[in-house]
Amino acid sequence: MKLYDVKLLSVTCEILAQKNVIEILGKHQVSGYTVWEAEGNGDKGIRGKGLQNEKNVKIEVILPQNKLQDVTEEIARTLFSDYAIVLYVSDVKVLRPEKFD
Amino acid sequence: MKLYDVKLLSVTCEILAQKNVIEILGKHQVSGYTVWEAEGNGDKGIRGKGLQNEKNVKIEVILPQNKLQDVTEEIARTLFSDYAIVLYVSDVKVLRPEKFD
Amino acid sequence: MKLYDVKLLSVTCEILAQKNVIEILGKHQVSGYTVWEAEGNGDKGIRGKGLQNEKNVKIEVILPQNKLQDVTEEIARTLFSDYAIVLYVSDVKVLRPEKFD
Amino acid sequence: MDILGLIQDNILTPIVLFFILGIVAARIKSDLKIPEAISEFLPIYLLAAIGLHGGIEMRKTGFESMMIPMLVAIVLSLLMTLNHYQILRRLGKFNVFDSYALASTYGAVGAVTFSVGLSFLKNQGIESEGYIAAILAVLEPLAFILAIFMTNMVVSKQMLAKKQAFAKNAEIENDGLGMLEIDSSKTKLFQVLRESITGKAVVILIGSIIIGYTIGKEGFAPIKLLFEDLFVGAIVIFLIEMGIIAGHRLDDVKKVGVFLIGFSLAIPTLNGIIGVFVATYLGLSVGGTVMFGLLLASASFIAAPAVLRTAIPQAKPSLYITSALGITFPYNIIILLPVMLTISTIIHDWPATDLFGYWSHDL
Amino acid sequence: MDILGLIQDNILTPIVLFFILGIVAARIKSDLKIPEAISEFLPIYLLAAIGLHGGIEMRKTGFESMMIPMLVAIVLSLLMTLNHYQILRRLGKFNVFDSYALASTYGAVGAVTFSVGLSFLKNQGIESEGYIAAILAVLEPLAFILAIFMTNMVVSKQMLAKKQAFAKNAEIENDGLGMLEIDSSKTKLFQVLRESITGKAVVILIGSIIIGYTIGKEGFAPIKLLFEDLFVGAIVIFLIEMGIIAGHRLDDVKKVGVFLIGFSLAIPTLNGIIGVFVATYLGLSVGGTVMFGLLLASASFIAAPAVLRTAIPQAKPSLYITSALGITFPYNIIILLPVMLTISTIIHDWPATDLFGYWSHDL
Amino acid sequence: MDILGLIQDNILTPIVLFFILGIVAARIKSDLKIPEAISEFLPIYLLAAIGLHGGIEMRKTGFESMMIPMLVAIVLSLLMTLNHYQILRRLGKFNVFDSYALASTYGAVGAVTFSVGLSFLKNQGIESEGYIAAILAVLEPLAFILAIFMTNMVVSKQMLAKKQAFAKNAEIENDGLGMLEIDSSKTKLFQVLRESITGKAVVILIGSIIIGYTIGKEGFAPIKLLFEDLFVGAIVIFLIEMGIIAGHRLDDVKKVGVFLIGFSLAIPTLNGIIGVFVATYLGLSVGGTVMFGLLLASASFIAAPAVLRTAIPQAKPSLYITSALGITFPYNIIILLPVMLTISTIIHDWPATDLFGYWSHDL
Ligand SMILES: Nc1ncnc2c1ncn2[C@@H]1O[C@H](COP(=O)(O)O)[C@@H](O)[C@H]1O
Ligand SMILES: Nc1ncnc2c1ncn2[C@@H]1O[C@H](COP(=O)(O)O)[C@@H](O)[C@H]1O
Ligand SMILES: Nc1ncnc2c1ncn2[C@@H]1O[C@H](COP(=O)(O)O)[C@@H](O)[C@H]1O
Ligand code: NA
Ligand code: NA
Ligand code: NA
Repeated sequence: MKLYDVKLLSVTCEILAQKNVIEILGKHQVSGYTVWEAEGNGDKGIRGKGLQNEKNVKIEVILPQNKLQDVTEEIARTLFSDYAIVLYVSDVKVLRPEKFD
Repeated sequence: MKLYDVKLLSVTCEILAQKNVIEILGKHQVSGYTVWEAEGNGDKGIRGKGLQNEKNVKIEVILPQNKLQDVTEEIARTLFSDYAIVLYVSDVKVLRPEKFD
Repeated sequence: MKLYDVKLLSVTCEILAQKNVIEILGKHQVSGYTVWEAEGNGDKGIRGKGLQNEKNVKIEVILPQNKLQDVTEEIARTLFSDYAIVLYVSDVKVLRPEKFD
Repeated sequence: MDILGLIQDNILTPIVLFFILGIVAARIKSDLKIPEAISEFLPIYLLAAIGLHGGIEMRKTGFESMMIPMLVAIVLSLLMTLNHYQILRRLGKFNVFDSYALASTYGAVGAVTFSVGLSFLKNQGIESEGYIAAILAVLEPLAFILAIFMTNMVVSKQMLAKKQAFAKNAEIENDGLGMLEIDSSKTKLFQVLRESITGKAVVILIGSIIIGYTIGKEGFAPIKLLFEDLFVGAIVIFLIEMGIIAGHRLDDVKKVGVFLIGFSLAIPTLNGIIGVFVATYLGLSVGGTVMFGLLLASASFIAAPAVLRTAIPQAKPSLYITSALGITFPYNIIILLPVMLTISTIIHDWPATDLFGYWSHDL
Repeated sequence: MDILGLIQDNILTPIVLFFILGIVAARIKSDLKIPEAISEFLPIYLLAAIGLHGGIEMRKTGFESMMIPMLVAIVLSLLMTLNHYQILRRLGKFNVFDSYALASTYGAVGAVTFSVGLSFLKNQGIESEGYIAAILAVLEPLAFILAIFMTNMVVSKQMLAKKQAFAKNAEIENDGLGMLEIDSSKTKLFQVLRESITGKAVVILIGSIIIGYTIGKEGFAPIKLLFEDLFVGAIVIFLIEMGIIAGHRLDDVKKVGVFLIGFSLAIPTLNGIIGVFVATYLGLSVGGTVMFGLLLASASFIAAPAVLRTAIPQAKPSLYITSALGITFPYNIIILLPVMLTISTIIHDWPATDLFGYWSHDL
Repeated sequence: MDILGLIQDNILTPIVLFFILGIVAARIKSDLKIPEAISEFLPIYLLAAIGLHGGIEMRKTGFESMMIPMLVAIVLSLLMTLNHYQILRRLGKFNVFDSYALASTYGAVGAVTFSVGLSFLKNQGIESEGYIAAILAVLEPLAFILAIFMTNMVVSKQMLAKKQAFAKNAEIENDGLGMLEIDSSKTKLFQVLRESITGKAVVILIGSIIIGYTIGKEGFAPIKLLFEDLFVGAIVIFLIEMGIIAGHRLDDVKKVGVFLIGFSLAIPTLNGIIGVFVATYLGLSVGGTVMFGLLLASASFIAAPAVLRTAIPQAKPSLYITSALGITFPYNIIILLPVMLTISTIIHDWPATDLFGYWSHDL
């Protein structure tokens, strides 16, 4: 079976910014994502030990190359300054590329 | 220390398909995997907000190149049509490649 | 927006080794990481079904190429023999490479 | 009290009101939610409480009196499952898989519905036979087993047919393949059977019945506070969450279609009332009769997805979960319970000969 | 009993002692922790219990008596929020965002503080007016709404100013952009308003009040064990966790600065005592007066982060969470509660004319 | 009542029966499971309840009477740990690490076993000295500290030896390295010591004892329902999960070998009976004597993995968890408890002089 190149965007951010990230995805017609809770440490200090709203989530999005740029740009512009957030991009292969267009 | 190339297979699927995926791994002599619960959105709609059995899991499998093809093929063939499921493959490096043979 | 190359180190290990991993990160001036609980199977058998302390965690660390070698070396040397543990490395891209130096 | 009064009375209990609060919360998109660990624990707790209670009662009455009602319940449950299938497949035009999945969802029993029924009766000051918990335990996996068995028959037949057609056309010697798949289908059948019987609901329920039977009222005393006195409170908490989930499902109700909506209301009513009459005929008390009817009326929405997703993956869970939880469950606990109680009370007041006369006439 | 005696008495209750145990555990870096699912569930439980209790009481007294106190509480809460803002912005030199966030954190009410207050009074054998739960429900979203509204005004103004400056300089035709952002800011405002009102705390509280009102004392009986008798025990469990979190925050207290520490002690005291006097003037009972004062004195540390992170993301949560949970909460439940009770008892003993005279004098 | 009757009686209690149900569920591969959050919370709850109860009792009796029993328990616990080590290392041929880990697992105490012991006595209507909870708190970290200390000594010696051998052969100047590792080993020792003492079990237990002592019976009243009346019910829930985990471990029991199986049965019996005699000699009541024996008989399976994985990572957790939870725990709560009660009752009936005579003879 042939595998096709797509991008994987991984966003780790405070749980209260999850809504914002998913909204941005929606604006760019990316509806698929996977998300789970996590703890972590970073510039904004240790997160996840106290109140529920101070946890992190990790959001993974498979998306085509051509949407990646816009989505990351908007996340960076609107969320980087105010929220605990980290983002990285990697290359992955999928079987059904049309599912992620 | 030298790092060796292997493959990482990531499967995100509904929790009730987890058993099937692990069974398929076992059939191909892949016994190692890591799994955790997640929520998500995709073609089958938002998952993870309601009943426990309607959640997703994410399953990660490090495996050698030569098993990848068969495993993904069987997952695609037996599970893609009936379950909420997404799968991607990426290149990773490990220290002890013999552990994943 | 330009994306910069960094490394992603993923460690899956028993929950009681988490402290050791994070200590090693600290020793090498890597303060950022993300961690969540997981279950799994490997050479040390199925983990995560019984007592809380017998679960796994997955730890993800974005770090610069030049620290990767030392960190993985120390994890391998001090933890591989006594703990249930698996480690892999992958290439990812980030927007703010200085955040992970 | 007339039916309407009884229904109104029933709506104004904490259980129903908190259920409605959950629905409202979901509809106004509130973030109200009972943490997963709690809502996963509560069904186990409820089943343990039901089982203990049932076991303790059975210790008083013995096993013999339960044999006939249990056998009748088994037969009725199987007949009803088959009947559901026919209705869904022929009148509803659902495909084989959805038809069997839905048929068994409604042939199976709902443990949560059962809990609510018990506290509905408690609230009315009415007792019921303890052994009905044992019937619950036996019925729980039954309809699934039947449905899975039937589905496997269908699938096997289809595969055999395909194989034969294929073999005829191509005359190639992969004979083994078809048999292999039938074999794997059999293996799967046994696996699902195993899982149905060792499912947590069945295990905790049967286990608790045996424990209740063993320890009796006296041994129960140190844990009565947890397993009896807190029972209604626990249901209230659980029904908040069920309300929330049902509320989210209301959007999907439109999608399941008018036929299934009708089915989700008519079938419980029919099955429940049949149950009430049969149980009365068998000599059960007013309360026991209502619980017997409720067993047949209820649909399963916790056990169903777990079993059916594995057994009949081709069936759409949105159909059976939505109708069972979004329509039938609220209908059962709000409307049908008082209706069945009213009917049960009325026919229990008939002189025995009349009832008998009615039945012999009817059959 | 004198104030010091009352404070000492209060410290030696399980609630306060387990809270202190939590703090100690955090300070010695123990791994003690109440699992998340439990500590997420407990506020919902506490609010349901508060609401049911309040609703049942209101059924006895009716709505009328609550109108004036509620209106007064609303007005006071808004005035206080604005007052906090002025103090923080002018004297404290905080930026606009932090000032509004802190102002509303202290203008809002703390449901956990409220629970502790109720059981403090229970412990003293003092009753309070049931309708104060309803005031809690109304005040919960109020200060946030005001703060968000004000912040949005400021942000819109800033953006308008920017746009005009930009337009003047460059004379380019991107007129729409500024309006667009103001529009999006309005959308966000409405969204946050919606979320405040449908927030889980408000929904479960108002829902439970209505349910309590509907079912009354009799309908409450089957769930009294869970929702009344276990209330204090549940608070104890929850306060272990709150102690742990507060204990971890103590390191941050140094970082918030002397001004904010002073603010976190002075403002609750001031607001609380104002509340006590006003409520006494309005004719509330000794207990009701204390609860009224506590509403105004308390700061929100569970609802606040959830609402403010979305509404005013520019504000630093470390400021408002640390001061509300790390300073004000312990102060309120250990010191201020007994202080307010003492004051309330004293001024309730004054002859009515005197009190009136005092007030007319004072104003 | 004879021993067999007492054992049978004990088996037929809800606690033991639900434990067995858990084992059965695991053996038939049921998916029955108590959600993690609940089974993580219950030990904290149980320890708080034990501590409060103990503290309240100690308030009545004072500290003095507890000094001698506590000292004796400490000495016995240390001696037993060393004794276990010798048996395991010499007779069992286990390596140093496994020997120390197992020795301390059995030298340490099991809080869950203790809870079951308390409710076993309650069920028999027998009281026990409140200060035994304090002994539990002191013993909890003790055996670990000893084992860790000894292991570190061994490791340091090994490393020193290695270093010297290395230095002799190669005459190179990396002298510092060995010392550095010994230093890091010392740091680790202190770290583990710290963690043992600030571990959640110790903190919540000592904290609750102090709180119980402070508030007394009267202050306890508002939380008695949660922390006393629900105690047995909570154990039942917890033992379902312990049964499930023990059941899963049964497969591993075969792997630990006959020697360790024998050890896991003989050592608790020996230690427990020694404890019963010593405590009787010290003048403890029948119930206190059983609890004292149980402390020495019990093995730790919740605290052990957490401490030992960090302190002696070279030891195989499958050995110490499996034997402590899979063999010793069921044996202790089902068989040994009634045995110890019988012995305690018998020797308490001996005239004091006889007992003294017996002992002076024996020693
Ligand atoms: N170097 C890193 N590697 C992996 N995750 C990180 C790293 N830095 C930060 N994070 C995650 O991103 C969250 C927010 O980071 P920050 O904004 O730096 O506080 C942290 O709480 C971590 O979960
Ligand atoms: N584009 C995507 N990126 C990341 N995860 C996805 C994506 N699409 C689907 N998923 C995950 O896969 C699950 C099943 O997808 P689906 O079969 O499309 O409903 C979803 O619930 C998500 O958790
Ligand atoms: N091939 C694999 N792919 C993904 N995760 C693995 C694999 N092997 C082991 N793991 C994870 O690493 C943990 C420890 O592995 P081990 O030391 O082999 O027992 C397991 O419990 C799994 O969670
Ligand atoms: Na049914
Ligand atoms: Na306030
Ligand atoms: Na011991």
